[in-house]
Amino acid sequence: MPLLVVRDLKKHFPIKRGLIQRTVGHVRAVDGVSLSVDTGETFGLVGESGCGKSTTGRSILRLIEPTAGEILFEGRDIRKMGSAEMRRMRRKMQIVFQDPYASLNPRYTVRQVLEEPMLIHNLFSTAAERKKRASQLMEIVGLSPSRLDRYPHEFSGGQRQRIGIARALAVDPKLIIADEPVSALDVSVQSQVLNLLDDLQKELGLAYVFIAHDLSVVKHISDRIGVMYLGRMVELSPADALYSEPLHPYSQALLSAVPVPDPEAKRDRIILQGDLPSPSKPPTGCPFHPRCKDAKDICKTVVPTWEEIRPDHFVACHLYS
Amino acid sequence: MWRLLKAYPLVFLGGILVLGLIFVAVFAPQLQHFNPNQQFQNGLSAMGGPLPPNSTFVFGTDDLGRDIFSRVLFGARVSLEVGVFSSIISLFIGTSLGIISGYFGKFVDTVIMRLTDIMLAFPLILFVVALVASLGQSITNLFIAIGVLGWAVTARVVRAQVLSVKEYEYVQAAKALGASNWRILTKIIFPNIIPPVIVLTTLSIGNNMLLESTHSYLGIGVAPPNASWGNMLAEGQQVFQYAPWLLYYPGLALLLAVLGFNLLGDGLREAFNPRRVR
Amino acid sequence: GCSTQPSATSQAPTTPTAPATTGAQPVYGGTLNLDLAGAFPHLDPVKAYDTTSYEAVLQFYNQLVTYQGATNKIIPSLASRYTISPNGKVYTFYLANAKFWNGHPVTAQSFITEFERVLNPVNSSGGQGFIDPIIAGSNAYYSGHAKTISGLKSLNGGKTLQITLMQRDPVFLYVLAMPFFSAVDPSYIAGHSESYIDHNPMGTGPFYLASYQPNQQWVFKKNPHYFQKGIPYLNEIVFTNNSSPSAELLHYKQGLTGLLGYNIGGNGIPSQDYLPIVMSPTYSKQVYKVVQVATQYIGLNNKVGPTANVKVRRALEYAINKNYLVKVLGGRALPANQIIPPSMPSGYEAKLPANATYSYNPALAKKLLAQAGYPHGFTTTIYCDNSNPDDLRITEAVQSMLKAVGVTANINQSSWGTFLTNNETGNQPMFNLAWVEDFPDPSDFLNTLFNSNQRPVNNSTMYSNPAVDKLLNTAANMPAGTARDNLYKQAQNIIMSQAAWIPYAYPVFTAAVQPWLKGYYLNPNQVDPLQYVWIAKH
Amino acid sequence: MISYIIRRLGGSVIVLFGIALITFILAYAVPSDPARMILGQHATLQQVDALRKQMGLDEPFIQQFGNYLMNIIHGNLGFSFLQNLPVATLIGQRLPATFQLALVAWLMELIIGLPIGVFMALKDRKMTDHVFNLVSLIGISLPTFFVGLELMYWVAYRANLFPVGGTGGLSFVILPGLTYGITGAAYYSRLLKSSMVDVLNSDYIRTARAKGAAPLRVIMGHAFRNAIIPVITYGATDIGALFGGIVVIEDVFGYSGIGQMAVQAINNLDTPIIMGTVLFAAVFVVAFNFIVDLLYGLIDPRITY
Amino acid sequence: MSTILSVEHLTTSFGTTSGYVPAIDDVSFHIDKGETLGIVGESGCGKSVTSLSIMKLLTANGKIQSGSIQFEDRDLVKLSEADMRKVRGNDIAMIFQEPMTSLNPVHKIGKQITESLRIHKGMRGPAARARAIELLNLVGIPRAAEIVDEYPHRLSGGMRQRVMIAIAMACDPKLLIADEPTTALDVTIQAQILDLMRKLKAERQMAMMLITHDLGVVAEMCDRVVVMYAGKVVEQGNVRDIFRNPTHPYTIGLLNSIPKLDERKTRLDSIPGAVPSIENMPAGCRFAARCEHATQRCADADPGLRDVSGDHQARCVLV
Ligand SMILES: Nc1ncnc2c1ncn2[C@@H]1O[C@H](COP(=O)(O)OP(=O)(O)OP(=O)(O)O)[C@@H](O)[C@H]1O
Ligand SMILES: Nc1ncnc2c1ncn2[C@@H]1O[C@H](COP(=O)(O)OP(=O)(O)OP(=O)(O)O)[C@@H](O)[C@H]1O
Ligand SMILES: [Mg+2]
Ligand SMILES: [Mg+2]
Repeated sequence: MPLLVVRDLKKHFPIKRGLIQRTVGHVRAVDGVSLSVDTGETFGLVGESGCGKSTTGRSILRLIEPTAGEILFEGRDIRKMGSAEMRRMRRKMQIVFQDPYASLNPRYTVRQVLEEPMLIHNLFSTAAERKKRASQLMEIVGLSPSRLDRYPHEFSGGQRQRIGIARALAVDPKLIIADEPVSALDVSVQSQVLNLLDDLQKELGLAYVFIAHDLSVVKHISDRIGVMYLGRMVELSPADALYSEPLHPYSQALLSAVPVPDPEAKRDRIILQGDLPSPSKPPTGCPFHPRCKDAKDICKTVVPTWEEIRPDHFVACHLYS
Repeated sequence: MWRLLKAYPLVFLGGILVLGLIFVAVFAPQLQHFNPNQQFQNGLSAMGGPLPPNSTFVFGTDDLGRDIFSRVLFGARVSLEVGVFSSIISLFIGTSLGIISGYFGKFVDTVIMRLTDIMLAFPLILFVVALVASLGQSITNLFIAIGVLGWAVTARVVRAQVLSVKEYEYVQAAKALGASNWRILTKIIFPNIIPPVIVLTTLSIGNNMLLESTHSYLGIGVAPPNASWGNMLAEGQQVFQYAPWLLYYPGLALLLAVLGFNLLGDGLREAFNPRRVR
Repeated sequence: GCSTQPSATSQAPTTPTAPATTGAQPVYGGTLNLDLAGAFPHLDPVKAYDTTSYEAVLQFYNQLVTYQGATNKIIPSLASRYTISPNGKVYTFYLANAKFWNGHPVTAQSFITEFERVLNPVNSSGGQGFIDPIIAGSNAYYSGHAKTISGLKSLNGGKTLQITLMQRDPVFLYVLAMPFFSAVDPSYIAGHSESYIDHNPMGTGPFYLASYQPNQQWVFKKNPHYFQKGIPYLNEIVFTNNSSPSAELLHYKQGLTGLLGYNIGGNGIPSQDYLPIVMSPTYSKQVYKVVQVATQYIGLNNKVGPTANVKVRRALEYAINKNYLVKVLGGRALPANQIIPPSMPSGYEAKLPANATYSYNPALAKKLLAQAGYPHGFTTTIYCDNSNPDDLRITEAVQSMLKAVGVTANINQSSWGTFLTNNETGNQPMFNLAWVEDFPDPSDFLNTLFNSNQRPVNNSTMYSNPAVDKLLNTAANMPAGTARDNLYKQAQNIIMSQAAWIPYAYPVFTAAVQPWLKGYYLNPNQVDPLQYVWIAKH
Repeated sequence: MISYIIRRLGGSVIVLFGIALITFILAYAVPSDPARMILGQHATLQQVDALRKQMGLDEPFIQQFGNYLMNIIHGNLGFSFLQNLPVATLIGQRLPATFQLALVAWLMELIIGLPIGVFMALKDRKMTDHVFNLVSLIGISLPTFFVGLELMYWVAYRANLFPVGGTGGLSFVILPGLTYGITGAAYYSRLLKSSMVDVLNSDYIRTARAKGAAPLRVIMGHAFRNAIIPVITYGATDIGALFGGIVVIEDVFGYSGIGQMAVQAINNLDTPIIMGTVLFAAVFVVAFNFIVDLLYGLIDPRITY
Repeated sequence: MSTILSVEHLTTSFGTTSGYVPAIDDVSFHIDKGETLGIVGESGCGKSVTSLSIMKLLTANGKIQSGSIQFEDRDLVKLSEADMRKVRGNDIAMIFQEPMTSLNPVHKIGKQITESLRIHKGMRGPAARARAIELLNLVGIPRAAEIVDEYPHRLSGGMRQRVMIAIAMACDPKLLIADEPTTALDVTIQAQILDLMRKLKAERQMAMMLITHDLGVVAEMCDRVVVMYAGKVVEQGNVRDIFRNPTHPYTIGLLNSIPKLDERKTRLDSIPGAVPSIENMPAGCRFAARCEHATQRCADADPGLRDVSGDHQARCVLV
């Protein structure tokens, strides 16, 4: 049984106007996303800015209340949990954020940051135990415990990101949702963090939902990858399969757009026309059809179904049905 | 801290002025030359006019023959009291409403924000006058009136701050860790609204001291015979053309005190400004 | 006499007697600019009952009789002469040949209409109480039982007005000199609404309202057909709204305005401007003064609280230093020792009996308080209003004197309206107030303020003494003269011995008049005589 | 746009209703008898009672408030006790004068405040900045009536540059306006300074400079319009304060506007006028905020309705 | 090929609480006509400071302390502010990293595009407008005639970056400095923009200085590369040489730490540690603390730029 199963997740943000805050429309930030993550597996989620990656991640944690769908964690639907139960459940699912500057409270020392989750969940009864655990966490993420009493601003971006990871680890989670954890970091530091995540997974058997817009990073770290476009999942496949044989035209364009750090590499780039449409008024039919070079008439009217074209390789595209 | 002082020497000045004010207010009985409310027969000229500064009455006397020096000392108490207490009242109301409005949002937010609209649309002076007129004139009523009416700005600032803090990723992180609403409010949101609220309060203390003087000028300030700088100024303005000392001493005192709070508030604003101090 | 000369810096104000004619020939023409504090509240004589309104109404309207110059003497005005029947009940007025500005003649009906308006409840006229129930049939008209006032008759084709009273009334001529009882044009009244009339006067007076910008400027122009030949001298008077005492003073100093008179403070020179004027060698020479027919006093509640005890009241009389209060007023008052002011033609006691005489003696006051059962004093409240900055200063001074004898008095200052509302409950323990005459007769003080039938509205100290009531009721209908005066003196002596009030000052009207403005005088009962002033060439 | 206006109007009606209710409660609580006030010290109790009945003062609170609201809806703000005219008429009479003064006062704030703000922004963190800062704080810290009296004495009387006080043409509003300007300008200059500093550090200013634009062009053409936006927000709320400030200034200078009338009404507790002016001022503020909101759209194209 | 810009020994410092600290130290490089020079390096290494120094657009607390910037026949360092204004936007144009904030929100697109034409060419009115539309077409904006009258907030990030390019192109500059022009954009949009820039450069024979931290972009766009580390140039040379034969350990580390699409590696190479802050720079080689080959020699003295081959240099003792 997979650790996490998400079925047909939807999150529509109401657009409110006026005196009585009447709802005049919806931003369909996530519009029917399904995925599953096994224990110890990394699931990568890619897509362009605004396509609903973060919303998906936060909805899974119920940091924002999903509009519809099922979220089964260890077989139980967390959307049906009461607040106390949910609070207990949070120990098992954690999140790491993109912005290493905004994700740590500037008023807390690193020690306070790391001990907060222990206090919330009453993990240890004595201060000494908490202290010990905090030092241990620092070592796990490769920082010196001697710097526990410093403030976040005294650390570099990569180090802050490590602290964020340590905080997530403090409650011994089974699943970590990493929302663009390396996007704000320089390449040399980025590789440090990626390696750390890799090591932790091996040691602790963690499962990741790894969100990023950088395909090469996602591919590097993930076992399976989901490609999102405008609130929907358009393709889902094992990492290598996606690279060697992308099915959806959007995935193809995305892959071809990645700059290759080799001056002599051969490039036959698919340059997409136009921009990402607004999720408050998505195109009819296949959301990608206005930018798709292979669009047919049916794409304009009928939403393509989600189908398993190859084993373990799903796609939502009329070209394959 | 030292860097701040170097960059903002005026904060220093503000701090000194405020400390001076507090000193005078606390030690007024020790510093006084005379009972501030006593009317001296020899405090009036033969014509019945106030006396200019002289060796007995170092700041002169007012039009009832009272010692202005002693009255200025005690006026510090009253002015400070009005400034501080009314600010505390509006601080309390404004912060509570601002937090409720910002954190819980929705319907409560709409109602509270409408209410602040109403308060902000009122010409404050007229409103305080009407309130004091109906409650009766007393120093308590005055600072209640000023305080009860002055919360709207605080509420707005606090609400805006709560709204922005609420969106910080570290708040999301705390939520993801399972922190309760209460914990988030007290441990994260509240510490974050303290700096702007301190700044606002400091500024509003000065402002309320000024308001008190304006209300005294309009005849609904601190009840006689107790001196406040405001009512001394108000009395002084009647005769300023021939007895300017009635205006200048309390006027200068008020100016320095309000300036002190403004400088301090300003300095604190800079000190708390995350853009400046990193 | 010389008494209308500006009184220099002398402390004792002089009582002027006759208009100044000081030799020089009046000059015609010119514009007089005056500052006006606020607006004229009313221009309709039925509604005007304050000095600012009087300032205008007396220029626009005339009455049957008026005061002569600076005196208390009544002389004919729109009535060229009058007779009074021997029983003192029937007054016959022979009207002068006068016209309203619109050319309509003044007739007996002009007055009958006005009396009816005063008595009409719709107008809420302050004049009602002065003729109801005095004129025969007045109450029937007021209460709607009669369509006409039986005591008023137009005789001789409207050239004669006959007024019949219910009883002899020695003060009735004074009443008729009040602006309430001016001649109005009946057809004009019939043709316009009350509020229109209140802002668009139609009278017989020396000046008419040529134009006004609401709240800003009122231009009075000379009435060339004024029934009294030879006046007015001025072509034009321009009143400009300026409520800032400081600005008023500076305007006067700049020579922009002709005088600081009634229209500004209601009391003459605004109190905050008075000292700057008298302390200046130049301007102090331009000050006119007259003792008002008025008394300022601290009212003591005779019914409730510690002051219900006559011993306490008598004790408090000794606690007040009236000379100091006069000093606080900058000398714009005389220290008072009794209810009737010395400026009253009759009723003032040169020497009060010993038990009605009090001098400043705080030690004695303390002793008496101890005897009365308050060795440590008591706590009470003094009420005062905010219409004049002096009120608060005086009250503060009284507060500090009371403190000196152990009585703690909190001040409750409020607006005039609130003060009156509190006052008429008869529950104020102490209050600072003044009574200003309606006309110069002791009945206007003693009967109005101490008769037990006037409780609690006018008699707000709740004073009640059957012996005094008897004296006052008897005197009310007696012919004027020594016998009547003596009854009032007796009544006052009893009241003072029981210390119902602490009278502390007789206020002095002051005016500052530019040296180039001639013909000015002060009448204690009236306002600036603008029809008599002229601008000397300078 | 239209729907925005309708929504705003709806909100304004709620605000005004709230204000009407609060003022009415206050006026109701004032311990003063209007009938006695109209009739004066010498009137009899009988007369007073008759008038109370006539004025409907013996009716229950809700009924009185209902009457009051109905009257307001019909444009009737009540009848002044002391001036014997409808409050609406009185306000109307004084409106032009007050409007003139308010306008000049506001312009004075801007004329003094904005250039100083720009100057301070350019000299950020220098010595001159401290000096200006101190001076502007002194401006903020002075009571309006104090400044007014001093200006009146020194500038009008001693130097004889302006009329001392009273009402009239433009020359009468300069000094009262200046008084307000001196005490209020600092808020504008400080606000403009800080928003200007932010704007000057922004990317698009760097873009403008990269095009070779001269400093004046950068400041006036690019920075000012962006920096002025928060200033305008303040300007809108300042109108409420402006009205309050004008109350005092009119009194100091004996200027016959609505503020002076309000002060006199306060001293006499002429409640219909107090309520009327409060309500009027509120309408004014609400309307002004409304205009400012629309103005935003002109200045800041990012705002749509 | 003739050199259009030649930066020699440029040192730029910023006033901080601990005095003036150099953000770039003794930087030298040159750009030839029609060539694209890439500048790469981690955040904070001084890429933007270098470009702003060339434009002389440093903030008030920054100043050029020494060195020269020879542009054609002029030394920009010695140029007066007024003369410098004639260069900016005219001879040298610049586009910035943040397309969302680099356009003035209150002015219409057209006005912003034509501003440099007004300033430098005195062009205004319909002529300027026509030129603005022409420029918008040039940068591939559809409906150009409508877009000129739009405000920036109505445009997407990619569109805005195109507008920024149009602004830069307005006066046909001889040198275009692009400071991370695509960092804030999505990959598909980045591909569009890079494509456009390559096309424009080819059409106009314009020299370009492309700042980026993305080695992929460098590989695709540049002729020559300057690698910066902590305010110093650590390696420079022909793009092929740099990628085929990286010499400085930093460059090598950088290249190895990027995950690559076409290879499946379980573990990335990474450079340990972090960049030193400009306030306390080590005396010797600034990379020594993170370098696996570092010896005492490295910590003692800066090795200086050494020739690897032809025009390939590296600042390392290993050379
Ligand atoms: N609280 C919210 N209210 C309304 N709309 C929202 C809210 N949060 C997100 N959205 C909208 O939902 C859509 C998806 O947002 P989301 O943050 O999930 O995208 P993303 O894929 O994470 O993008 P990025 O790469 O920029 O982080 C966007 O159009 C966004 O504007
Ligand atoms: N105005 C300034 N005041 C002080 N220091 C500055 C200033 N601007 C830049 N610096 C410092 O100069 C150094 C180089 O900054 P620069 O902006 O050139 O980096 P960069 O290579 O462009 O980095 P990024 O990739 O983040 O844009 C940094 O350490 C930075 O802190
Ligand atoms: Mg996101
Ligand atoms: Mg940069």
